[in-house]
Amino acid sequence: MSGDDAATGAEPGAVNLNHPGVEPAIVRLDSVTHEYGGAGRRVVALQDLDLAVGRGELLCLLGASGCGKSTMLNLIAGLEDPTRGAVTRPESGAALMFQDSALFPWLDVTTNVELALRLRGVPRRERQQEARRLLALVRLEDAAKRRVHELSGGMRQRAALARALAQNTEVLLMDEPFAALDAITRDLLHLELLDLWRELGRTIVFVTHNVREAVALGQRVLLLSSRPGRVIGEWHTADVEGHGAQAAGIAADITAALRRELERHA
Amino acid sequence: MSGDDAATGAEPGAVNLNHPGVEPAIVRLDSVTHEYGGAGRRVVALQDLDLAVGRGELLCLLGASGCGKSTMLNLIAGLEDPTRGAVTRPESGAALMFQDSALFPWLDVTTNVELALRLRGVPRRERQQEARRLLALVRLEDAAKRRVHELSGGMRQRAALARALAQNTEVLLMDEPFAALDAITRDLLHLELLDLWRELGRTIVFVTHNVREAVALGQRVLLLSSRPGRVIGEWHTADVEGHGAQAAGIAADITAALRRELERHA
Amino acid sequence: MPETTTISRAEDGLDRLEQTSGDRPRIGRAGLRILAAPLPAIGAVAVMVGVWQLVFSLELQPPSVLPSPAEVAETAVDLARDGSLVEALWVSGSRAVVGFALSVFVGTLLGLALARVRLLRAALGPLVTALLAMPAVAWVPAAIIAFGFTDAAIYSVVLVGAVPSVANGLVAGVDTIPPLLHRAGQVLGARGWTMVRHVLLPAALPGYIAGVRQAWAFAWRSLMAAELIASSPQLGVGVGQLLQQGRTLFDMPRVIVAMGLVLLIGLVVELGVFGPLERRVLRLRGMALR
Amino acid sequence: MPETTTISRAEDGLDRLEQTSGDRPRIGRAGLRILAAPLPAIGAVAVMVGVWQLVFSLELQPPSVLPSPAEVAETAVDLARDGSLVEALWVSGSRAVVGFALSVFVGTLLGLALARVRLLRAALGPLVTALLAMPAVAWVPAAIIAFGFTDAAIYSVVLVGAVPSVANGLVAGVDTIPPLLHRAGQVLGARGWTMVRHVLLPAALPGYIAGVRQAWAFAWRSLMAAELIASSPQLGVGVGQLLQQGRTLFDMPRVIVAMGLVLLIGLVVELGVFGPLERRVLRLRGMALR
Amino acid sequence: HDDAIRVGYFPNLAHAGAILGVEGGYFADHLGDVDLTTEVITAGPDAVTALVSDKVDMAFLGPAPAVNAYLKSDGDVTLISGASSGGVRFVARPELVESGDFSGAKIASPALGGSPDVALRYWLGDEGYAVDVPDAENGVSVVPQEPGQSVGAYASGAIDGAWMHEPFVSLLEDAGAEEVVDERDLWPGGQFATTVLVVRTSVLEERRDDVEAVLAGLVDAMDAIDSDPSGSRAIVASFIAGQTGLELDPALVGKAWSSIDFTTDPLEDTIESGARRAVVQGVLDSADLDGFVDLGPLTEVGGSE
Ligand SMILES: Nc1ncnc2c1ncn2[C@@H]1O[C@H](COP(=O)(O)OP(=O)(O)OP(=O)(O)O)[C@@H](O)[C@H]1O
Ligand SMILES: Nc1ncnc2c1ncn2[C@@H]1O[C@H](COP(=O)(O)OP(=O)(O)OP(=O)(O)O)[C@@H](O)[C@H]1O
Ligand SMILES: [Mg+2]
Ligand SMILES: [Mg+2]
Repeated sequence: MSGDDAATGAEPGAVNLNHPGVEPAIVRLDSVTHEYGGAGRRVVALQDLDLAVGRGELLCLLGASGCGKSTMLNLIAGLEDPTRGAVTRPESGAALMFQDSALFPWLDVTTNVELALRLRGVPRRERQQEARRLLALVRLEDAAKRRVHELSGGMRQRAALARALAQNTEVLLMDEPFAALDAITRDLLHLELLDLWRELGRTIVFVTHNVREAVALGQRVLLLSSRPGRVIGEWHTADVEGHGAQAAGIAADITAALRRELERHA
Repeated sequence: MSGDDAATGAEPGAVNLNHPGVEPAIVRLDSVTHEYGGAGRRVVALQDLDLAVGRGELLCLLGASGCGKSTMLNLIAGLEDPTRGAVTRPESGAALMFQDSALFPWLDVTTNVELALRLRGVPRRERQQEARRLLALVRLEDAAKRRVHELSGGMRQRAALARALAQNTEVLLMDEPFAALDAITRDLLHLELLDLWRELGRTIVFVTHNVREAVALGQRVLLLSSRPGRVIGEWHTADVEGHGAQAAGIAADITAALRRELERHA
Repeated sequence: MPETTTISRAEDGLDRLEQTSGDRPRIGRAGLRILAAPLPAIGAVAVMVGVWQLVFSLELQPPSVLPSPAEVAETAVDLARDGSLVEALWVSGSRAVVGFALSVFVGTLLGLALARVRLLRAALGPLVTALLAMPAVAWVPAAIIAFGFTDAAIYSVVLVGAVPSVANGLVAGVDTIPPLLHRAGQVLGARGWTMVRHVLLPAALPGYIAGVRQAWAFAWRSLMAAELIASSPQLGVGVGQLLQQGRTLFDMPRVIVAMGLVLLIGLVVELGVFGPLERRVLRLRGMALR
Repeated sequence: MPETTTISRAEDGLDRLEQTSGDRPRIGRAGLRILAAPLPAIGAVAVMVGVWQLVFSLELQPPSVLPSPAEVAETAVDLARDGSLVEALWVSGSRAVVGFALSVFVGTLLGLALARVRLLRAALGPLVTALLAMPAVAWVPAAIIAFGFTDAAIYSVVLVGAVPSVANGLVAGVDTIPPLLHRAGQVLGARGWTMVRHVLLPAALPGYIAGVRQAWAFAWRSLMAAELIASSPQLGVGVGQLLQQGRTLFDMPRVIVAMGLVLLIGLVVELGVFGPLERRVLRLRGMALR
Repeated sequence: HDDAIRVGYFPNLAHAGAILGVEGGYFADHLGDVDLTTEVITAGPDAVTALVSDKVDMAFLGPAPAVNAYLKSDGDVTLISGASSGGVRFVARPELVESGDFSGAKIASPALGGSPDVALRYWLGDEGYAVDVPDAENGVSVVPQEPGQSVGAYASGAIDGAWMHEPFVSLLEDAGAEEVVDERDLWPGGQFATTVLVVRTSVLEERRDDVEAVLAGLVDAMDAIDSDPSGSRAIVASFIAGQTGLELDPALVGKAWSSIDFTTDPLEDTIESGARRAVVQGVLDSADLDGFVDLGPLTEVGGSE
């Protein structure tokens, strides 16, 4: 495992449970293998992957394009069952913000969010107000009545974020949620997300390609390898917040590990 | 215009034609206004926008989410006609890489690329080889026979890039082409893109949210305001390549301008 | 040389109304648009009548075989005067609406069951499609045996003709839902009926409308056959009988009037219901804007 | 407590075959799957025959009105022995295939024209939908007048019954194409026919197949009516005549045999053509994997 | 004249003369060099359509469609011969036959405005029933429908009787119905037209020889039926079987056959009185049949009269 030297923790997968400050695992993958496609064209997306996410943890996932990050979130959300191995899912389900916004095109922005509230069981009267609050949070008040096809790419992503937040589940899975946003809006939403995490104690798994974002946001950063997808590096970044230089160092570390991983395949 | 002080050039819009090293405009927008929607719910996406893109230029566009960048590319590509004003389009059309990959789901990766070659008039025998070359360029050889729904988000984006490159038009419009890619792959593709630009002398309009990417890639960077969308800042970055500190300075400038612009709306 | 396009929407004339109204509804002009919608269709009918008059004038066929538009119009006026036209429209129209509504209800339930239950789909799906091809007259003996000469017999023939079509349309609509939307529903906690109500039905709507439109045709065709079960005063004289009488009495003007009624009802339903419904659904989703 | 799911695909029994085969074709088992496909449908038919036998045994109706499955089977065997069963299948089957193929060709051209030319759509679109509802018998006089007692008369009735359905299906398919794909085609330089060939037709395929499936039913139903135009040894006795003869003499076993033939052909076409075609198209696009 | 002569007829017992004329070669014998083209038609309206739109030259059909063709085409067709008579009866449930009271009953006829329908309504009116006034004390409903359907409708109780031609009345009797009236008994001389031969008037004028040849063949066919009833019956039954794939029960064929008279006598008085009744019942606009019948050619070839 070429990335291991960059990792600061012990063996990947089981670590976090011994890590102080992290509560018992709410999500577990035990030697999970996931394959797509049939005999002729099988793709092994994940292989013998172990992972435990502690209750209340903010975990960032990094990895080359196509390494299996979205597959992992799908498994946790219960959208796929693993080919082999066991997945422990949070009882109350998990909110998943898809990589493609996956908004419902027959609803407008507000009703998309309201539907999530409704399916969660929020009474009709409160829905409207809560939807308005969430849309304000993602800076979409002005587009509240627009249909999905009338939104720009970034607006769509923010609407999807509002919808995911509306679900209010214990676990929030986010698949490159800020990829289509400008730097400033992204910073604003980082702060909102951290507020949410701190105040409501949610567990968040955050997939991103932005190494600096991962280091800045996450308590822990995992690096996945591709073909087969497994954890090849782990960094604990909870304590580096605010320490610019240290954060930059870890980011450089991670980038180097990622480069090695990609070169292995070149 | 609060962003103007950050611009290094003269009045936005007409500037580049006087700029040494940039050939006469191949794309022009003359006081273009573009509105979406009807009476009740009109959205002014662009207003009185002037823009000229020189032949052979690599222009980067930055702007807050929803400010009208994609709309601008659509206008240049001829997918929309402006509500008011005139658009001068390149005679041979423009290749557009959409923000959503927009691959054809009934074709696999290779045939998606081959279709672009075919519609360009490349003879059958050469298509296969050329498609293979392009897929190697974007590091997708392994997924050549996969269908669109079997690709990860980043793979889809790279396939779309290969297809756009297959068009081989004089002008290449790219809408956040690398947003779903990891840092290393992105760097690799930056280099490929620059090679292409230098060797084949293509004109490229590149939309991104990554300020550093814009500064590193572009000869010129434009910042758009939102509501109404118009050019509020312009930076000439052709000469800063390789000068890390200077580039960082410009990036900070741009970020500050973008922040001011967003604060104006808050 | 680069080409320059200058377009000003302010210059749009009325003739561009259709083209731009797709995604740009204009207040005040909406009413005008509704009134204008049937105009092209009416024009097409007018052209057809013109051709018919021309063929008539060429005397390729004796007038008893191919009557003139004027003669047919006269017959229509006669039938209108003695009330049989209105009766036929009312009798068949009300039956069609009731039978179709029932079919949509039953067919939707059946379609949902087929779309959701894999075993049911494997067992009954092919049968339902095969039933689609069963001519309505084949059900007539069974309908009479079961219900005698009653409206129930007629409705049963209409149902068995239209239900498979509705069900098939819904299944096709559900099958072509982008899986991502289904997954989004799952993640939001939609299960069973909430999934159907909030995700599957709305997502399948465009395909469903296409199916329901064809189902209307199946219902109407089956009704025309069912009305021939018997012509009795209790059952009333519908368009189907008008057509049949015309055929029996070799009364070509009457046959053409009956065909005209079928077309008329079809046009009204299309221009008044399915067309606007479909346009609305598609426009709200940003489709069919070309 | 979090719930734990442990699933091992290695344990999948044959009973999970259907469920997983959607997106995971397995070499070697593919043949098995094709053979197994009609089993649930056959099971459903068997259940229906069982219910029928039960109703018969209850003697709710005299045997002349509701014959037993055994009696119908006997009639079928008799008809098979004297060759009329095979003849009916062949005569109607070949006519249906030819008429349907013609309808698909003409209907596709018409549908493309309607989908692409806005004025044509406005003028003829509603008419085409209205025509869909015209019962096949209404065209019989016109067909005789134009073609006499010939195959041409029969085919013309079939065409006029099925063409609007194909056209409508294609228009619905084109209407629901995501605009982004159309734009992608535009950017790639697809214009006119290349746009149709490389973008619109493939993109509209799922909706088109749904339309064509219904069109087959329309074609078949129209054929059943058209076959009554004339019977002659030259033209052969088709399923439509078989059904009509059964009805004429109230020979219920014969009626039921004819209905069985219609169902049989429908099942074969669905299980052999439309079903696999649709599954293939949807699977390759990653749809309908639920 | 080297154009073929086109003749249309139905595959049923009442058309035995036409069937035998074709199958026994009688038409062809008399036509000599002129070819014979036959069209086997299954529905009366189609026969009229074909005749009037010049898709056949001559057709055997019932008197009501024949009159219709004449009236609607302004005399484009001419009746030149009869082909059969009788074979129409009224059968009903035994209880009704016994009580002789049909109030409230539902009686089937083969088609609205067809000869049996007209005869049924006339008879009911004559007997003092209120036709199609089901709520009246003495109301009777007439429900025109396809003949075959009435057998099932009777068996399942949807109708109480039917006024129809063979073989349907025999089938109804098999299902338990009893005869009320044989229509022959209602007509003077015990005969009334059930099948006639009509020709396009222009063909009669331009190709009189060919028309006469067909008529001569028909006369021969009628003679053959007279002289060899069982042989003719077999030929007709096997033709129907070959044409429709329908093997008729021989007993049924025998019973039906014996209730039909095969004659070239068109019985024009019965046609005219049927038309007059139809006018009274509002089915026809006019009963003006002047010039409809031309028995000249039939007389020429020595047909009955
Ligand atoms: N439905 C599918 N059928 C077949 N292969 C699939 C399917 N979905 C994903 N894959 C493959 O599985 C691998 C992992 O995909 P996944 O979407 O999890 O990657 P990812 O890490 O999210 O990548 P990205 O950063 O590009 O989004 C890829 O090789 C992809 O091609
Ligand atoms: N079809 C449409 N109908 C109505 N409004 C639209 C439509 N397309 C875009 N808009 C609106 O136009 C504005 C500009 O959209 P555009 O997609 O050009 O933004 P963008 O700069 O590309 O944003 P992003 O960075 O989020 O992709 C937005 O306010 C958007 O909501
Ligand atoms: Mg992904
Ligand atoms: Mg955009």
